[in-house]
Amino acid sequence: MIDEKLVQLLTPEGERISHPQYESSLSGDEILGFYRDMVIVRRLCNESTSLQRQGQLALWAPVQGQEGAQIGAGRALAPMDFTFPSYREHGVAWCRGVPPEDMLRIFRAVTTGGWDPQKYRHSVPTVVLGNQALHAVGYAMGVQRDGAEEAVMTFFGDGASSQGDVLESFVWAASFNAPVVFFCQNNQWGISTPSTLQSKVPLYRRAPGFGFPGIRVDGNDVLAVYEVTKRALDNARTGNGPTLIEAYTYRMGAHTTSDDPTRYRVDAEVEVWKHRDPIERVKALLAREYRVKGSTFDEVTAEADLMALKLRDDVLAMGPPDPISMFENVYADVHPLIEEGRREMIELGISGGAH
Amino acid sequence: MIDEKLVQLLTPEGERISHPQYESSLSGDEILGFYRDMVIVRRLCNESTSLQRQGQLALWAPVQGQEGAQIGAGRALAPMDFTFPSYREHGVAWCRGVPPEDMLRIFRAVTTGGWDPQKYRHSVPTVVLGNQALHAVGYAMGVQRDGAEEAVMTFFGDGASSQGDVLESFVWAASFNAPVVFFCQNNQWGISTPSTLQSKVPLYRRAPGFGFPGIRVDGNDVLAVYEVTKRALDNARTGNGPTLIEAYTYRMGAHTTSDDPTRYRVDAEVEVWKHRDPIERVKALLAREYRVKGSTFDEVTAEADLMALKLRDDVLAMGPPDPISMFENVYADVHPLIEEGRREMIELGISGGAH
Amino acid sequence: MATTSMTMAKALNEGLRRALEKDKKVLLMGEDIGKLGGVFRITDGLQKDFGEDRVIDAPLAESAIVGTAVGLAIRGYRTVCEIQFDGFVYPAFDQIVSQVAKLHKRSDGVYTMGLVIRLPFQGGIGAIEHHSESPEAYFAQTAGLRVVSCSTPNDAYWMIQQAVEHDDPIIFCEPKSRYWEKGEVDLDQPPHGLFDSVVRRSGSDVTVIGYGSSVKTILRAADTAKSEGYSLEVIDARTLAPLDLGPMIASVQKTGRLVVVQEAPNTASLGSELIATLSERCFYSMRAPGLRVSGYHVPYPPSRIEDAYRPSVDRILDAVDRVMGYES
Amino acid sequence: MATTSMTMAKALNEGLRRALEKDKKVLLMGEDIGKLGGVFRITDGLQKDFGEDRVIDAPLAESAIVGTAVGLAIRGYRTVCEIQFDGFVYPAFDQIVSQVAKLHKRSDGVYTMGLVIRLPFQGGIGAIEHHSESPEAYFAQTAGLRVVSCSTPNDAYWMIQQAVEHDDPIIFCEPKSRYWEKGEVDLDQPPHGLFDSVVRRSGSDVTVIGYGSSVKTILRAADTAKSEGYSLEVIDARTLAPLDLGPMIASVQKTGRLVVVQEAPNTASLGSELIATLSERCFYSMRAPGLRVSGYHVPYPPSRIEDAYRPSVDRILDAVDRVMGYES
Ligand SMILES: Cc1ncc(C[n+]2csc(CCOP(=O)(O)OP(=O)(O)O)c2C)c(N)n1
Ligand SMILES: Cc1ncc(C[n+]2csc(CCOP(=O)(O)OP(=O)(O)O)c2C)c(N)n1
Ligand SMILES: [Mg+2]
Ligand SMILES: [Mg+2]
Repeated sequence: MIDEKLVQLLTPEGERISHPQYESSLSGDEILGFYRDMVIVRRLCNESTSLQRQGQLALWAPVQGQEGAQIGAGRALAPMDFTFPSYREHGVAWCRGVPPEDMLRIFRAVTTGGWDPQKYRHSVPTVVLGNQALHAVGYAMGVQRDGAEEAVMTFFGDGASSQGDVLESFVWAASFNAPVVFFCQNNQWGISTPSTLQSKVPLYRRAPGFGFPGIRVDGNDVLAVYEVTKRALDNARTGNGPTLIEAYTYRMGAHTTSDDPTRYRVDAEVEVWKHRDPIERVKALLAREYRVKGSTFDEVTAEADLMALKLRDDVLAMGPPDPISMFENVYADVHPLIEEGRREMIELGISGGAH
Repeated sequence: MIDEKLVQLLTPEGERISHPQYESSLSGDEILGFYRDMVIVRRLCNESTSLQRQGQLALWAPVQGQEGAQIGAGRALAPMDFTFPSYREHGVAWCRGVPPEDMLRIFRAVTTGGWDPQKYRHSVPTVVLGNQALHAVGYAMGVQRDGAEEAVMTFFGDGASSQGDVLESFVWAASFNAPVVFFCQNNQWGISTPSTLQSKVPLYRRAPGFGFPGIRVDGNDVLAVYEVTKRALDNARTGNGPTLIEAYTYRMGAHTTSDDPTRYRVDAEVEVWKHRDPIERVKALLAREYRVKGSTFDEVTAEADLMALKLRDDVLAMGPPDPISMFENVYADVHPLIEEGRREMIELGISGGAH
Repeated sequence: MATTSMTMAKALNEGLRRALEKDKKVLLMGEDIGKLGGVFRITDGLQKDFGEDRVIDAPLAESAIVGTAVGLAIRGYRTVCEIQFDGFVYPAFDQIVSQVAKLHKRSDGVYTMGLVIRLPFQGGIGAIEHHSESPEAYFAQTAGLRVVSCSTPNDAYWMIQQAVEHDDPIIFCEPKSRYWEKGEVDLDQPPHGLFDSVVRRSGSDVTVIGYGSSVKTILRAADTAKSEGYSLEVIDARTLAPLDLGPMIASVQKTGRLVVVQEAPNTASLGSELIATLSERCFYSMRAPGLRVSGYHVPYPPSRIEDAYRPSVDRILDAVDRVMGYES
Repeated sequence: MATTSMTMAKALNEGLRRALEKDKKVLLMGEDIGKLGGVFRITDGLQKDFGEDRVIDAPLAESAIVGTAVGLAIRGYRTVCEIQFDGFVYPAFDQIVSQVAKLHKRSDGVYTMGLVIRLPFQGGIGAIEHHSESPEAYFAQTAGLRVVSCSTPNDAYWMIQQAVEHDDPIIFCEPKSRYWEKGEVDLDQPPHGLFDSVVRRSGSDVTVIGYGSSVKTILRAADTAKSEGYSLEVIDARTLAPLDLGPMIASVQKTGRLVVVQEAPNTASLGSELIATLSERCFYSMRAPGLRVSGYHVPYPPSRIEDAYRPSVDRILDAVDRVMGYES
């Protein structure tokens, strides 16, 4: 199942292994930082799942199991890089500085976006599978025209990899040698569809046929993901073109809180992947190699709990927007149908029209 | 420019060369048959070009230079195979038995189709780039469900290879192991767009990334095209899945009669390719190896001329259809708006309503 | 008449089951429709009973779902494509408009495009973006297609079967917010033809036309209107393309007043079409202009405020008041 | 007022040249727009003068043309996408409807989707299938987009510049059959705002509204009508979304009669929209129902018979006769 070409720097047991092309450049403090990120993101995910169960969110898309892939990729980014996520990149959003409560706005169904994409240099969520891959290539073409040393990264899943838009984005990235990194999280599933239906061969192998390199990395090994992504981003920034990274990982939870994975996959599979947990292996490494103490881990947990408490408060405080806000920012300029709608809504007494 | 992996069995000078995987299985008579096909198709093309210049056709899409690719592919088909062309596959249509005058109906602008696709097992022209590749895969999925030993082949160009539909068709063909052959004529140009903009690496290399073999053949070598296609079709029929064939060839004429290639390519390039003419090299082979006489070649030319004469007559006889025919076959069942339109047209005296 | 009570979701499931039983050439194809039974469970159990070759789990690409269904149609199969949500039909738009709608014509009638594209449409389920759209007018506009919408379990059960049997391509719009509502289903015979509009309630003052999820809202409005002294005639359009104008013309000639209800925004909508056409056909009867109660001209809003976007009983009654307010 | 005579094709070319000169962030992108200058030569010479980085030859994939233009917009560029022919816009439909139309909203106004999608539309040039379509209503329906159409070289020259400068995404419909007709272009100042409808000819009996290629046909019909004693007021809609209702309402209130001309089929079209809306706004003035003169409900026919499909002077006059025939 696992390709021998998988880049791995840390075994599931938390032991370092060497790789001919990549070695970890991270200090103990940095690794501890990644550990902290992953713990917080998992906590965020768990809190959101319970918020959803309690009726406080309309939906939640769990990221559990993919923290290694997302933190490794997210931390490899430079501040000026720009990222185009799909809907499950909570870990990447965290690295970009998006406040957790902003990530949850869309799931509380009070907005279709949630954060200022220019401020965090992290685009708004894209729900239509694959659309964002073309935006990333276009943005990267803009970076080229500006002569800037910036990279662009876009995220999509194994399922989305079948969409025409993703495949066309490969053609374009190659044609224009765009400074873009395609980060595909192969979490084995697209809702109930196994990734083996999307491709009989590992997904990273698609890239060479389009004229740029593809690489498969153990997505549950944050050290490896970090190094692989960093190099790919460097290549992009220095005019060496696009890379496709396939982060081989696993969606440990349901597709979303509306999903029922028991219908299509067996518990045993999930069990196997529990042993490959991205957080545990880093913890083992930190404990053994860097002598990080239990109390330090406890502090991280406490910090995550605090974040969760605040998140809960923030979410509960998010009331529904005034309905009249639906007319805002549809157009940049005045538009008669917007005015008409606004007027009607006020006349009907649905909104006071404060907006 | 030419990949070393290009399958070739006949040099541009008409000399046989050997290839580790493929050898020609054709008799002299069969080769003469291919020669005849190519001469007739070129004659058809020239006649159509002059018909267009004389205002008798609205448009013509020349096939000159691609006869080797199309006859090689077309003759490799078994009668029960089914083909999905784009708009330039006059040579394939010829092999499928489509009467030349039927090929010209669309160009005389009297229909959007032209022939009975079930009768010739050759689908109607597809103008929207790449759409037909998915039809081919779907049809092939039907063949699988019928348990039939038939293959499906679809044709598209180097330009169309960038379209999402073509790329999605690769995903699907691999997923379902569909009995389909993708025949890409890389004629170097998509109108004014060089094929190098569509891909920095040879197009056939896309296939392995999707999980099936790709192969590049000298598209101007009808012997090689025949063998390569035959094997790919055999693989499809026997459950061995799809193949992408890239026939490396050249569009010697304009994109269509509306095009002006002097704006974007130099004469010298066309000159180079004249030396690789698919017809000349077979003629040389026939003359030298099979001692085919000048009189035989003359007979073929005479036959082609005759065909052209008949074609001209047929085209000139094609009057515009009764306008009311636009209401036919829009729906299989009765439809009030069709009835309404028909009524209006008769009332306006635009049609007698004979249809 | 033996009827059984079931939800619309179940009725569609049973209808598809019967279609699969009746004709071996019928296939289902879509994302997650196998083991999962589709995200709405419309195909629940069908892959188990009819096999993976007939109930096909598709890779995630809508253009390919429709494009391969076209190829299957050419081979003689009848494929029911499930598009997971309305907002995900657009990647397939090219295949639908350029191929599905035109191949019967292009092949001079040789190809039969007997395929069905099932679209769970309209909002009202508290979903995130792209899951609540009303794209029906895009398809109604397109010559070569037919568009229908069911509003009751009985219609759902029969219309899906009628659609599968029909030789033209059909966009089958399912009001997802009504999937879980129960109704009586007559398993013996269809209540109406596939292309019939139906008067759901007779009245004399105003003709109110809707389809899909709006029908129930209109019926509730009619109840309230009654208590306010207005009698509404409620028509379920059912077939959006072609429109079944007969019952509508008869109704507007009687009432002289017309309101159309839809979740789609106004511009160039089914509502525009109905008003333009009925204003022409019933010119001398119209005592007030035809009015539309529609979604607003904005992207479908976040679902916490979707109720303010979707036509409500109040907004329908407001329109009724307005048409009643015209002097005649 | 210094005016120069030029074709619409040349006017668009000059307009784009000025847009490129004025703002370094303006880019052009499309298939064959470089050395070839586009199949209609609208971009002739522009790549030579502004370089391959600003006038970008695209690989052949429309979804990618629009999708990358979105990314470029996010980066602060203004891309004018050329879609080679109307019938090839559908592969980009998803990006247009789901992204171009919605990203300004989704980003809470942070992203500006200032891009233009140029569509050579309508028929009349004797082309093969997919080269003569009228898809404007698909876009007019879609909240978040704007749709305009030019009918004269002067409008073409100015409207393309106004569209490029505008911050909302604009579908720019060019009547390809008029590309080669000449007209006076005022190089100094625009005749109208981008979102203004214009009365091209005043009259008193019937208001006839059209856009793109139809405007000239309507003007010809007005000439003939005059000789038959009818006075037509001709309005060039110019902006299809939003509609500029002011001049239309004023006109219909004056004439009491309305005919809309379009090459698109009737169903849920701009014509339906205009009739539904103007019937409402001008209810008491309407002396006859609004009528549409449209393409038929069939795929665009082979061009040898396209004249029977497209609205002709005769068909317009027939509609005029019909609205004049109503008792009032
Ligand atoms: C075009 C489109 N089709 C269908 C969907 C519905 N859908 C949402 S998520 C999903 C599965 C995606 O799988 P994958 O790309 O592997 O991402 P993952 O959810 O595993 O992160 C599907 C089918 C969609 N969002 N967009
Ligand atoms: C979707 C789509 N976009 C654009 C066009 C216009 N067009 C027609 S042919 C062509 C070039 C195609 O090149 P290629 O695929 O290499 O085929 P060739 O013409 O060389 O045979 C283009 C851009 C089209 N037909 N369909
Ligand atoms: Mg996945
Ligand atoms: Mg080509």
